[in-house]
Amino acid sequence: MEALRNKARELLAAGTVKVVIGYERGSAGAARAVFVRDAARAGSLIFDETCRQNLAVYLMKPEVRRLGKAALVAAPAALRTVLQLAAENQVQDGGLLLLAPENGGVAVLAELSAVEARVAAQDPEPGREEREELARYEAMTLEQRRDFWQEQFARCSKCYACRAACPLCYCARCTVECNQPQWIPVPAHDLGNLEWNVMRAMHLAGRCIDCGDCSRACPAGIPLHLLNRKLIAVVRGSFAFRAGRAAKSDNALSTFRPDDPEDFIR
Amino acid sequence: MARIGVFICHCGENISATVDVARVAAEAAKIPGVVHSVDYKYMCSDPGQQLVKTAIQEKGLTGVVVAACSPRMHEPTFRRACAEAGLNPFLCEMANIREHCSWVHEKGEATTQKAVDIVRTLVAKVKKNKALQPIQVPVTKTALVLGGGIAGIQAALDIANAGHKVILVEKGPSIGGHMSQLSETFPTLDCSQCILTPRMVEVAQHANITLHSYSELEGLDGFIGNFKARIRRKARSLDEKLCTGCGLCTQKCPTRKIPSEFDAGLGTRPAIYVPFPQAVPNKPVIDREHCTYYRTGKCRLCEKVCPTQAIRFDQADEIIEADVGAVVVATGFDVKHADFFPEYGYGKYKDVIDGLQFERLASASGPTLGEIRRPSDGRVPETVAFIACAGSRDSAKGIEYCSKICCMYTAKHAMLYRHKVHHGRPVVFYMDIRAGGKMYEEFVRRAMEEDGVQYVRGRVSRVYERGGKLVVKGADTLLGARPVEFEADLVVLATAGVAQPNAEDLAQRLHVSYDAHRFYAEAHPKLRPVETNTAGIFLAGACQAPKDIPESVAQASGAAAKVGALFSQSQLVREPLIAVVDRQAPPVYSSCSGCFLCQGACPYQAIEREEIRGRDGQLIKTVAKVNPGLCQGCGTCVALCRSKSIDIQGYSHEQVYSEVLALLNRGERDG
Amino acid sequence: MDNELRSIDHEGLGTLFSRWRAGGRRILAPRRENEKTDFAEVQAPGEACLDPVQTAQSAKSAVFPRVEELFAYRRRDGLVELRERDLADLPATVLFGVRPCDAAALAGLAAILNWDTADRLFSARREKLAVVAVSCTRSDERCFCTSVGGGPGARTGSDLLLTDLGGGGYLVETVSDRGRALLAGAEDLLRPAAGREKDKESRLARVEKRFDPERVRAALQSLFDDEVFWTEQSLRCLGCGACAYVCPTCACFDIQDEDGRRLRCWDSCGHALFTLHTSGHNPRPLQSQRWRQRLMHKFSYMPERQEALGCVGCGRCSRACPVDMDILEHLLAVAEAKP
Amino acid sequence: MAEFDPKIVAFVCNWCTYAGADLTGTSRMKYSPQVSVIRFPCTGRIDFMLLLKAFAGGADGVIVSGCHPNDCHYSSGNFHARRRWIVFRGLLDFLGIDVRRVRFSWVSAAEGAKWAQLVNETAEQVRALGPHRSYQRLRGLGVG
Repeated sequence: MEALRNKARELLAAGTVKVVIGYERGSAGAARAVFVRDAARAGSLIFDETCRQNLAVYLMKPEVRRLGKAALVAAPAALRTVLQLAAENQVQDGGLLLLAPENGGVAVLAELSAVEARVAAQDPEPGREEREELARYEAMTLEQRRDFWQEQFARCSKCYACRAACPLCYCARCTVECNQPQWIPVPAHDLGNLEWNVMRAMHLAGRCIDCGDCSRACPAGIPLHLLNRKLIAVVRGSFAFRAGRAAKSDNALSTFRPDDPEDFIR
Repeated sequence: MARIGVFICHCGENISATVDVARVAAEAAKIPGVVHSVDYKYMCSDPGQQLVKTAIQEKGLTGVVVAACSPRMHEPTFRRACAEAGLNPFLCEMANIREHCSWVHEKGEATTQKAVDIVRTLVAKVKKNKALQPIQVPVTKTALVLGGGIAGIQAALDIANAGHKVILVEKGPSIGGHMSQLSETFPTLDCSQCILTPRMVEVAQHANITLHSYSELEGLDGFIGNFKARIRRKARSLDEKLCTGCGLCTQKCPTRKIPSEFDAGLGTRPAIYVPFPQAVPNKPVIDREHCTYYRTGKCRLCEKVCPTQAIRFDQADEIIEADVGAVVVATGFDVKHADFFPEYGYGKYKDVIDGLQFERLASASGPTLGEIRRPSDGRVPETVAFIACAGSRDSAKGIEYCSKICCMYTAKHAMLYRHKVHHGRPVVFYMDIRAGGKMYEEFVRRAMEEDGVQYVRGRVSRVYERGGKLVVKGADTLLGARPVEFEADLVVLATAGVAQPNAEDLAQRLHVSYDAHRFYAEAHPKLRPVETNTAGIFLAGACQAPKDIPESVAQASGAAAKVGALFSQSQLVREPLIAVVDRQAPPVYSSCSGCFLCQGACPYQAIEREEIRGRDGQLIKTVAKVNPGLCQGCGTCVALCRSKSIDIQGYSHEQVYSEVLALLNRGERDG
Repeated sequence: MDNELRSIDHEGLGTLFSRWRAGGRRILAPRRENEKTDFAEVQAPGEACLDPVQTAQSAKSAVFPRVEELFAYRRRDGLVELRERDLADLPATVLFGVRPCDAAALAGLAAILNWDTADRLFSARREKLAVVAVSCTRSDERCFCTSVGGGPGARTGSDLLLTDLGGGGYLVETVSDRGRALLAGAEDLLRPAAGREKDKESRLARVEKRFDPERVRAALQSLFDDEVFWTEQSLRCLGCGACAYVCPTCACFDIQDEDGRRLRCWDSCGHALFTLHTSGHNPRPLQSQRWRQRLMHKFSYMPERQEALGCVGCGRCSRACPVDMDILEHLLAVAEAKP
Repeated sequence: MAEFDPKIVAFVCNWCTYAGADLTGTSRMKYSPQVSVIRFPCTGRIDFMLLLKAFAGGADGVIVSGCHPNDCHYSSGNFHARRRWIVFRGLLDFLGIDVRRVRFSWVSAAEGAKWAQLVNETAEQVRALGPHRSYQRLRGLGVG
């Protein structure tokens, strides 16, 4: 933690970056984002298991962008996010620094190639609980899954916290905001909620880097990350593609292989 | 408020026999926005079309739905009729109630109901149609031809003779390509040079053709009708204007032992050289890699002997830019050689050569002046083994395809050998004989029957030396795979034809796609064989796949015809059914976030990046932009775009969305 | 009004529930479902879960549903036919187990929805709603009801106010006629509160008063144009609508037409789309401006226009916020700001 | 379950399947009238949202059909579509929506008979599955 604070001080003092986006201790013991612009304030930075938010989400926020070149305290998910954002032309190489805390110290990643190397080294595979969690739902009958999700979506109030918390939901205009035609019904009724959630999952297919912030943000406690995980599995299984691994990469759905599986097409 | 006219056709009885057309018309009249609905026996007849025109004028229709046959049949007819009546043709839609309804269902309520559904669907669509104007793209009437082989030459001449300017770029010092290396050509056995050189000269002298030999394409930007080509003219170390091609320099050059590319390594050439006597242009080039002066800083003999002081040792490469409207890629092929066939002793034994080398041996202008003498000791070979399919059709070698020309030139080689060495014994080892083509089969038969060439069906397993002879081990599969051993003085491998070494690199400069074997990909394997997926770039000759001369020439003329068609107007006019990226007034500018996933999906490289800048020149955002010259309107980008920032004219979000809702009887209720 | 203190034991409460239901009332109470506790219909007190300091969602949907049909219409031979929403089908409801802050929030909602003209649907639902609040014996660091005129045992907005006597049932305060009606014929279940039972205060949670809303109101007015302040305050905010949707007093809505029905749906001033004009112009393009609007509306505009606060200090927004925008912290910042 | 007439929407590309369906007509082959076609330039153009709209609108089944691989008029639109459907099917199934109601097929301009067969099979399948109530019930629910 000290290493992180010192690095932040150093970068700010030297003017290498204008802001360090990191975590501080928030209310009720929670960790939360902080935007340190003054070396003297770097002392408030923390990094521990309570620091779960994917801070990369702030890279897309205009007010934050205006602060100037940033250093981002990056947990593994944030690193993958940055690579995916780069692949989608949302961040430029050298445009920001990544501070990756590692056993007591902190690694400073300036080039995306370095980020790629680190992500490759971490190569986060879904953990056992994660795989079992997904398997549990896959093992249900069709009706059970239908009832489960209908019950879940019935609690959705379309507050769009899932969208706001997702660093890859950066569209200048979201499909739900299109009203000619009105693709997604605005009301938070069962159909509107289903369509919103289907669209959200589809639009993240091949892009989601599995940080889980959608579920953490949902005030109704809907396990949205399951939808993304399911599609991550499909995309990986069918196209051997994983998002957030390379700074220059096509999207799984903007490319194809002539021999993609088509057993379902007759 | 929409004013839609609906016109139901009986198509004689083709529709009215199973569909209650009167009821369809009545139901259609009830659809909000429909102000006119009639049925008629033959809508496509003149009086039928007149009904539409009159209604447009008298009822002031804003949209027309003709419920009749398939749009693939009569959409143009009725769109024309609408245009004649002053209604934008793209405000006319066809409801297919014949092929998709009356012909495929029994007479009855369900069938009539379906017809009504179809009409309602198309009414809903047409309400959302927009008046569209055809797209016009200016065309620069100059063609760029890449490659000066027979395909490039043919394309250049055809285009030039059609009255258009041509820039012909050849990477070597002379045009002529592989054909200029050949001795005789099948199936007529006329001398290759004799039929080729006149064409080469014609190119050199043609008023419409600018030839850049010893040059390569550096880059290509732009799009159909409006390309910008950057061409690197490599330094010949020579002022071509002053050089008279007298040849003194090449005679005096002290460095003479350089293997000649033209003679496929069987002959030699000096460091300053003209690849072959009939070269076009007939101007030497200094091979800086071997030239003594460039290596040691001394010599400059050529400079001293040159009567016109044309030598320029300090000459540098020159990049020239050219505006062109179309590109013909005719960069040809390469033959597999080097150590690709260790089992056949190639590169180990001097007397194992490839087909191209045999061509040089057989050529009157070749290193042996046309006498068949083997490389090792110059003896005339008594026995020659020809091995077909050397590499081709051999997945083990990574080449599954058939190189197509080998069967024919192997027969030719065997024949030429017999004609030159009467007592010689040619044996051809083959897998199958592919002699499809005019006079081809006859030609092969002649080799077997008249010239007594022995054909043995079977793959050769290996070739090794034994007492000055090359032992060819194989099997005769026609004789129950009986092992065959044949002692040859010379072995000729019909090696596979492959793509040029730099094929990918060029493809990327051109933004054209290529197949697994790096041959350039045609836009459609059957229907668009000379086009690439990049509009305005065409293919000719063996850069697309192995081809013989007549095929290459035919494709070259085909490509030339495509170019001619493109150049026949000063404006390229295209249907406006293309994708468009959302643009809005400030402060939004565009709903596009510039993720450019669409760019990856576009099969036509039609999506460009546009930087939107404020008055102060400050970059506001970079967004996608569809190039109307390149977009073919498939709409893949439209379905991919998350923010719905791309839409496609003619099949817009609003159109298809309303269709779905209307079909399911849930269209907007307030008309 | 008669304010005598009585008590009821759990059994009695159960009987009361069945009588209410027998009388055609549906009962909404906090129910626990996978980690979250929210209002849902219950049959018996046992199904209700009063353990958490607060439910995740507020109870406002009882009078102001997430989506509601205002009226229906259809086209018939060129004319539009309207069908008013039938108010008779609105259920009589007992809202059981809300906290005093939520009870007070109903007044805040009314202040907005019935401001100039009474909102037909809201009023009808409110008419048919009886509020049985349960005062707070516990609170957490998010609670600040006492700073905004409420308290753990406050009676405003309740018809009945219960206070947990710790195992031995509840202390019952009858606050309104509607409350009295709820107890009509229930004398057999109630008995006068005796001795220590009367001492309600000692059972209540302690919620310290943190700021003076008037001070906040005044400060906000001078801070309106302080861009730096608002940008600082809202850098962390992601602009989702979670805070507004869990808030018991947020009443912003959007009007949608769907299948010939005019619907009123919850909306949030935190969403960029909320103020987007057709022209593309957005008077509040930045999240900082939208966060400012949230505080201004609750603590400046409402006091000025509706003479009511737009906040009851329930702290739900702070609990629901994915990025820890703790409203109390921000209000203190406002109160202490030196413009 | 009583016989019912399913509503089936077919999303087809203009160049192969639409033409194939035309051929079915010109060859006068008969098939179930419960299917209506919506024409697209290419399967690559078909937005997955449209399939949802079809279901929301009351469709009991959906057909999506275009050119066979390598026959796409635009060379790769159908390949992109194929990937989209692989993902979309995975999601529908995970959400408990019966993917047997969505039939994907390649029908070329020459396969008039295949089109007729595709429509009949799909109609049969959907008839066997019955009306898509579980989905249609969603509409308008949760409205106070």
